[in-house]
Amino acid sequence: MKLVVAIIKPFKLDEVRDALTGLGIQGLTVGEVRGFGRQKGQTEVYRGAEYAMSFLPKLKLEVAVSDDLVGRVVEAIQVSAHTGRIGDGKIFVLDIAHAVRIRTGEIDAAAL
Amino acid sequence: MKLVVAIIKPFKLDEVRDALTGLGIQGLTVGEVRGFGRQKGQTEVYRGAEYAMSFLPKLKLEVAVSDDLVGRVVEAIQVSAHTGRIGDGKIFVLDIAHAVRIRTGEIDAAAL
Amino acid sequence: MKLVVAIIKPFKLDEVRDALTGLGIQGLTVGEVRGFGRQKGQTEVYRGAEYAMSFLPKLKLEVAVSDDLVGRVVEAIQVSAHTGRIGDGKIFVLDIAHAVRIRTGEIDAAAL
Amino acid sequence: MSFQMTRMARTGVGGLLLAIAAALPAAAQEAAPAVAPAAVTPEAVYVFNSFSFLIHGALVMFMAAGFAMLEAGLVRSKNVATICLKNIALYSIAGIVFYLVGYNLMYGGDSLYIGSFSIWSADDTAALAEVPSYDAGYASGSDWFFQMVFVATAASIVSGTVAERTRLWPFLLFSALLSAFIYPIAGSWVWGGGWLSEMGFSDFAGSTLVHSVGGWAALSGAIIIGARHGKYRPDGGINPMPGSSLPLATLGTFILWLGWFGFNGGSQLALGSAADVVGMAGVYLNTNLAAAGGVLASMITCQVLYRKVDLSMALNGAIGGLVSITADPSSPAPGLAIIIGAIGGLLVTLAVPMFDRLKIDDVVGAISVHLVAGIWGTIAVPLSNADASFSVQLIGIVAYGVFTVVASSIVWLAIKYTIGIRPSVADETMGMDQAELGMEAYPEFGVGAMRLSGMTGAGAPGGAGALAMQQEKA
Amino acid sequence: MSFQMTRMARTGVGGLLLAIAAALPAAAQEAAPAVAPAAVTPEAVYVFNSFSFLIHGALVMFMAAGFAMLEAGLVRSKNVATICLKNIALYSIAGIVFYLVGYNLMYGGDSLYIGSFSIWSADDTAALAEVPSYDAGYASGSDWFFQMVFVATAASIVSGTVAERTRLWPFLLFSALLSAFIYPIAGSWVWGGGWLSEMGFSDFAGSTLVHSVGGWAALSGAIIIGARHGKYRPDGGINPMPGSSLPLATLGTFILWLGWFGFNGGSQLALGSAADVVGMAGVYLNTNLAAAGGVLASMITCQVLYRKVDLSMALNGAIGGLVSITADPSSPAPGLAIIIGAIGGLLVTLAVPMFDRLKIDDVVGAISVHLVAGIWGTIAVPLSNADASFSVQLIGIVAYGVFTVVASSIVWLAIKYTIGIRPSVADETMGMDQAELGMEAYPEFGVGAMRLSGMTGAGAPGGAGALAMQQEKA
Amino acid sequence: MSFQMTRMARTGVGGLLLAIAAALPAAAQEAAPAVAPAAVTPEAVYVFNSFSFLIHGALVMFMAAGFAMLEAGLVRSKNVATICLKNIALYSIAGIVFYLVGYNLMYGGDSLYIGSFSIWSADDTAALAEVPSYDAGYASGSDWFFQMVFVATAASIVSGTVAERTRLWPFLLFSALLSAFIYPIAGSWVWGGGWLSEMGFSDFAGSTLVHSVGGWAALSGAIIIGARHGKYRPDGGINPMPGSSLPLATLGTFILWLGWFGFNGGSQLALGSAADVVGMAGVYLNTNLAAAGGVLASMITCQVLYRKVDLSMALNGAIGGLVSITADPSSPAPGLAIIIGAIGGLLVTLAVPMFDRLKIDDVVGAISVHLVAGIWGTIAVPLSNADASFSVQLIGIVAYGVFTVVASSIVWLAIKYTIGIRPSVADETMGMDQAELGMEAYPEFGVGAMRLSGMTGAGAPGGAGALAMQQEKA
Ligand SMILES: Nc1ncnc2c1ncn2[C@@H]1O[C@H](COP(=O)(O)OP(=O)(O)O)[C@@H](O)[C@H]1O
Ligand SMILES: Nc1ncnc2c1ncn2[C@@H]1O[C@H](COP(=O)(O)OP(=O)(O)O)[C@@H](O)[C@H]1O
Ligand SMILES: Nc1ncnc2c1ncn2[C@@H]1O[C@H](COP(=O)(O)OP(=O)(O)O)[C@@H](O)[C@H]1O
Repeated sequence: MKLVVAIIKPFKLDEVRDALTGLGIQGLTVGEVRGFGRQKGQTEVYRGAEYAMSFLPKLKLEVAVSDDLVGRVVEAIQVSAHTGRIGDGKIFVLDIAHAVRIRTGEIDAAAL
Repeated sequence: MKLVVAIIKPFKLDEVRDALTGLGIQGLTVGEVRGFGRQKGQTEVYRGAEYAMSFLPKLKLEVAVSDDLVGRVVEAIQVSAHTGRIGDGKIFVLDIAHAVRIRTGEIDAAAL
Repeated sequence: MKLVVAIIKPFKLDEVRDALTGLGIQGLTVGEVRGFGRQKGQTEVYRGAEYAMSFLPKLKLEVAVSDDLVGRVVEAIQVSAHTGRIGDGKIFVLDIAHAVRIRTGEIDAAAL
Repeated sequence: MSFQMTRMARTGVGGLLLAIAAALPAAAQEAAPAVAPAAVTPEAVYVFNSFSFLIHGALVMFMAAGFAMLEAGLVRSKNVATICLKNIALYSIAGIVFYLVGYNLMYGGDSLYIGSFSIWSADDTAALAEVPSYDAGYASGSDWFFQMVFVATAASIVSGTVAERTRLWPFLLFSALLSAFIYPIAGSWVWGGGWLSEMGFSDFAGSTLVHSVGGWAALSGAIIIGARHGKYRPDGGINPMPGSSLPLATLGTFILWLGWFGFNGGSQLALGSAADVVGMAGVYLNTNLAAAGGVLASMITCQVLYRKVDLSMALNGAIGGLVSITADPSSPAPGLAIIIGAIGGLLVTLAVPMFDRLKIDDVVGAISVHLVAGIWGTIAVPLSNADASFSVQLIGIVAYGVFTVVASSIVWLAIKYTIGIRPSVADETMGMDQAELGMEAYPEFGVGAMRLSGMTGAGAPGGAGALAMQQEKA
Repeated sequence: MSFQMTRMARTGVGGLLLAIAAALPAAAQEAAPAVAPAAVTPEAVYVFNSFSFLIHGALVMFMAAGFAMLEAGLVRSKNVATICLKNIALYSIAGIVFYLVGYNLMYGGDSLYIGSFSIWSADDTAALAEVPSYDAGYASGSDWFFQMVFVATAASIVSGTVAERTRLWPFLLFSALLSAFIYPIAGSWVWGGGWLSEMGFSDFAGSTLVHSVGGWAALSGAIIIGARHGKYRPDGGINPMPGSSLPLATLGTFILWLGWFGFNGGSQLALGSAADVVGMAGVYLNTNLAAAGGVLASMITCQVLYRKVDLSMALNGAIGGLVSITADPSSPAPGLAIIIGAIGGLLVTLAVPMFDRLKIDDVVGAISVHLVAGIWGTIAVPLSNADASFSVQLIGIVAYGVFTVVASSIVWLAIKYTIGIRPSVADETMGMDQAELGMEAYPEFGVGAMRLSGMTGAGAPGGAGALAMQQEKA
Repeated sequence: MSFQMTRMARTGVGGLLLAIAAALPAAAQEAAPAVAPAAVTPEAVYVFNSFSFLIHGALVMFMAAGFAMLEAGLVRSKNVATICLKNIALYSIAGIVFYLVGYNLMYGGDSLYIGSFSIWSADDTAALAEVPSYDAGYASGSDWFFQMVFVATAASIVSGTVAERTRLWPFLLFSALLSAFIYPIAGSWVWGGGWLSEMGFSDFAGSTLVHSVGGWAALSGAIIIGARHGKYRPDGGINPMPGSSLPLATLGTFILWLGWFGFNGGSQLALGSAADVVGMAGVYLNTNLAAAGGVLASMITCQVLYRKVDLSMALNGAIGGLVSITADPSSPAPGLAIIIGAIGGLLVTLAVPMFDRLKIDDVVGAISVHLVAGIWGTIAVPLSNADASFSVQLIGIVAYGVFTVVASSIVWLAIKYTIGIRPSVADETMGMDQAELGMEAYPEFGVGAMRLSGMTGAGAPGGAGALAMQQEKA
């Protein structure tokens, strides 16, 4: 089992979700984060003073998947979250040693 | 060392925290997330139009624990976060390669 | 590749970011969390009643780094996030099995 | 054709004549029965009337804040700064163009269909003459001020309907033209002593003249501009887009309610006699009771239909009640005022989802509130006012509808096909605050939940990706 | 027993008679010393008095917005929409039932203990007769309007205390009964010319009649309904549940302060003579200074006791000062008004934690503010008003306390044991907005911190799990 | 030197005399041409004038809420509760010290440079005498109330400029001294009938006397206290620190706009004649149009300079327009009023970044709005008022500038070097709400974004770590 962690642009959420459900993924978890990276924020003027944002809003998706699905999940995210412009984000794949569904106590693959 | 990541229903936080401190756990970290899963949100009416929420509020707990405690921690979370109804959430256990306490520089088990 | 996860005090963000960019780190992701630990919140009086906060605001940094940099990154965070007072936070290092840059499809070290 | 002979004539002149008669020196007094107490002196009548315009006008001015808060509360955070800006800007513009063009186009000249083209100026020479005459009845500036705040109200109605998808300057251009030409010309037909007032059309404080005019202009705009991106799903479903702050919307409603005492109470147009203040008292209490009826009717309707009460609907219901009674807050007995307001609130509550089903996207429900309840209120006048007839009321409603829809559609379309009126989808998704103002209304409150489109079951792009889109431009 | 002979008589009739006398034609004038300047004419007196009721009534109406914002700011986000709805609904209901039942129950009939059962209607025939008489002193509708907004104030007090744990419709039922019966019957004893006014009980604008009545009803409710789930810990500790928005609470307080000029200033009940306007001026300035004293006293008390100033307490202190001076804003010299207000602010600041220690859960501090300061203000009347006596003031306080506690407890208990009054623990935990309205006041601002119960040391379920609970129902 | 002979004299006495003359009994009437209608009776004049003070004063009082909301919206969340508290506290203090010291220091005594030291008390014996005299023109308490709310306005201006970095009690001490001594002494020079009024300095409602005085005090404070930590970067850059809530700032601006009808309209100082109400009508409409001009000028300036409209600047522009017209809202024709307001709005929009470049940190733009526009408005008086001269206006501006800067700098410095005025860097970073009040304005809305300094490119500590710092103290 793997935990696929993806940092994406917020407005891509629905597309990514749809791509994943298309693969049969039943669940995922999303959090709000701010990202610092190569992409620089727009320069704005506030009350006559210029400034730039360096931490930009991103969403962080976490999807636990069985090992056989990992490749397709990563690819689906990469495709659906892609705009080709700087700041599209990253995907990290981590190992899950163990998984439990709280409701039933089912474990590992059955828990997803 | 393991990082126990649990997605739970928000109102279960206090019970889970109490269960963990009961095991001698000294610390944990919580973040707000939204979960997509089998559980579907309540259908609501807003200004005469029906809609359903698909991303539901959840809390994400992260607890770093020594290897010998992992089993009991997972079980404690599973029991205390349990309602038996759909949407109770998941527990994922990840490996921690290394841990540091920032204040003292202590490492690994001593850092927790 | 490793994912360095650090729980820090919020006002240390800029120092930590500067320390990391000093090492050539190009990106990182930050989220808002609340931490429970040895540190106890200040006792406050609200409308004549005393109370203490038990979940304190923290930031969670996630930085993916290549294996050779991990040591220096952990040290840089430990030094720059350090105040010496209780509640400074933790650093956890996890293994990354795989990484992808969404924009280009570059993988692993090249993705960071 | 002067204001004084028309809008004023309705109730004020009676009091005025009475006052003048009663205030004549000893001779007149002696002729009267010994017990007749002294009336208000003519100069005092003049002061009372003018002061009524000023203080009631100030209350109506405050309705601009009410509209701003109501709309700020009912749009999403990413458009809150823009809607605030639109409201303060349109109020400013309305005042300036009403001075430059509107007032005399409404109240000047002798035509039955349009006033005269000229800049307004005060004329109080008679009252300030060495041997003064107070026949004018009030300071001309006080009247201007009171009429001006009414224009602004009409213009405010539109901003809420077309919020979240209309660019700033094109919207303000529309507002300016509405305030300078459309409203004043239409207004001249009744309050300017035009053809409809000759026919006996009755609209005390403007259910039709102000609220329906605003409502028709909003309706035309909603259709020509189109719905917000993602509001209506391809599968026919509706994506609700809940507003950012219900307490602000509540505050806005209370401010509007308060302002309505100025709107309707001041439309008594005179305060200088017992008859006028008795009339004004009736206006105040009927106004209040109609709003109360609107709130309760809306709450009950929601409870029955949806088994839940919807606060945003109750707020709409209050204003629906107020709009309904505005055509005649003077004649009905209190019980009838409650019923008129309650029917207004009921209609609003039914109209909101109806417009949604017609895919007419009205962000704050202004068409239901101001147009639907405005029509109802105008129709209801003959229920208690023997001087009004249903047929004339209907003629007036249709005349205002046709004129306003045609005139405002021409303006909307002209703007649409010249400078353009809608932002790009990217800008709309990002929110007008970032796109046009480069700022956020609540920069500190979470990145956040507001960018998550998780509210809607289907893949609606509505709420998603505000700030993120901005990155694309970087 | 008519309103005119009681509440009016206090200050108005003097001015009225003076005015009538002075306005008599030449004959009367000649008899007077040559220098006596002309008085206000009787019709102008009538206009002044009526207009005072209207404009001051409008200010009091706006207090409904003040209560709504104050309470919206002091409850947690998950109950904000509900408290807004309760406030606009209760204001609406109060107006309607006061028309149907309340007014005549308060001011009608000749009994010393209760008015008559009948629907109110305006009667201004004398003033509108061909040979008019202005002896009534004011338009009857203006008086109705002014009295009506007072009922709404009394009803508003209750909503804040029992917030966050009271179901919508049962609460509104209580409000309706309070406004229709409890308040009017109690009010008839003094302002309706009943037994307490015969005894000489003195309460200018209602420290007891309005504020304490609301406060007693709130206290009864707080006890019968019980505390919010999780507010008081088994170990005896108190879990603070800070409100969602202190700026809204501040705004609400300022609106209430503004409205109080209408509340107290309008309670002069007349404006048509120099004597009345001199009186009204004193009322305005004393009202302002008492509020100022309340703010400072509360700030200093907090600084001394807790070494920090608490904004929510300073806001309560302002209103405590206002309530304190309301029993007699007319007689005290300005310095005494400051002191009366300051003691009110001090008492409120001490009473808030005291009620908490008694496990009486008053969400916004309304019992301390309206009941405690109301009692104090009523006791303080004889300090500057020679016509009042401490013993009669105490009799009045006790009479109002006993009657209101008994009457409102019966109503609360009847509701509790029939349709029920409290939501389930799950609904309460989720918040009334989700549970009863199916909506959120701030749907966009984070999932969020508001669901985290981390604020409290012990495992209080208070703040936790709002939306999550909803899942249970799905 | 009495108020009546100075501030009153400007417009009121004319009307008053006219009124008295016209109201004389039959004899006088007969001498006049047969057509002269009866004037307002002297007692009615007295009532009108006093009531104008009261109702307009209540509107000005509400400006305290406007300042509170404007400032709450423009500071960061972590300082919102403190700024709310400062605003309600300074309003309270201003009233009390103006009663104890200020009023008589401004209007008492015969000196041309300062009033007398004594507590104010009402004196209406003439009007209440058996044979009354209404020569005073108004109830003394109504005048006190109206003057008092002006002091509070001056004091409010300062709080916004020095927000986010000034400790509570030291700030309030400054406010008290400003209200008790600096403002009244300066005010005595013109409104108290002092040397500048003798020279013919003209300032209708206080562009200089109120707004510039507040502005100079704020400027002195901003320089002596210094900028917020992190506002100006070592590299010369400016870190914007956007405010927490633009809708609250918008609401505050609308409330101020409403209040300004009281501020300027009430400064007509009389309402008891046709001449006065004609004058007041002109004041109302010019006030409104100047504000409108200010909004539009600011919007256009921003669009031209930055290619975006800035809502916070448009709000500043509205108030800039209002401040500009305040020195003379009576004389200009409406067109000129628009221009005066527009230039005010333009100047404000240019001044805000200018002060930033000078590293004078003015959180809400109050110096630009009240001082810069106040100077401009005072200079502009002779454009339409033949009685004013540019040279005397300049003398007045300089005199007020020198006096206020010197006096307030002495007070600021004395406080700074005794009890201290700034919080520690840690407290400032954490926010004054946590540091001084131990509470949060919005405890529920996210931990959150507000603690992230991500807004600023460089490592500005400005926004960072609020709550976190608190941990340090634990
Ligand atoms: N080394 C990293 N560790 C963790 N997150 C990163 C890292 N680098 C980038 N990110 C995240 O990915 C986002 C996009 O990265 P960025 O460098 O801006 O563009 P791109 O991914 O297109 O090269 C950042 O905003 C940040 O949230
Ligand atoms: N594959 C997954 N990866 C990550 N998070 C998941 C996954 N599946 C479910 N979740 C999280 O767990 C929550 C509960 O899952 P759900 O399917 O609704 O109910 P249950 O766990 O009872 O089967 C979801 O809301 C989501 O946050
Ligand atoms: N076992 C743990 N697992 C995850 N997070 C932890 C753990 N222990 C502590 N933390 C996080 O680290 C923060 C600091 O810990 P604390 O015990 O207060 O101080 P210190 O790190 O100085 O010993 C906590 O607020 C919490 O966010």
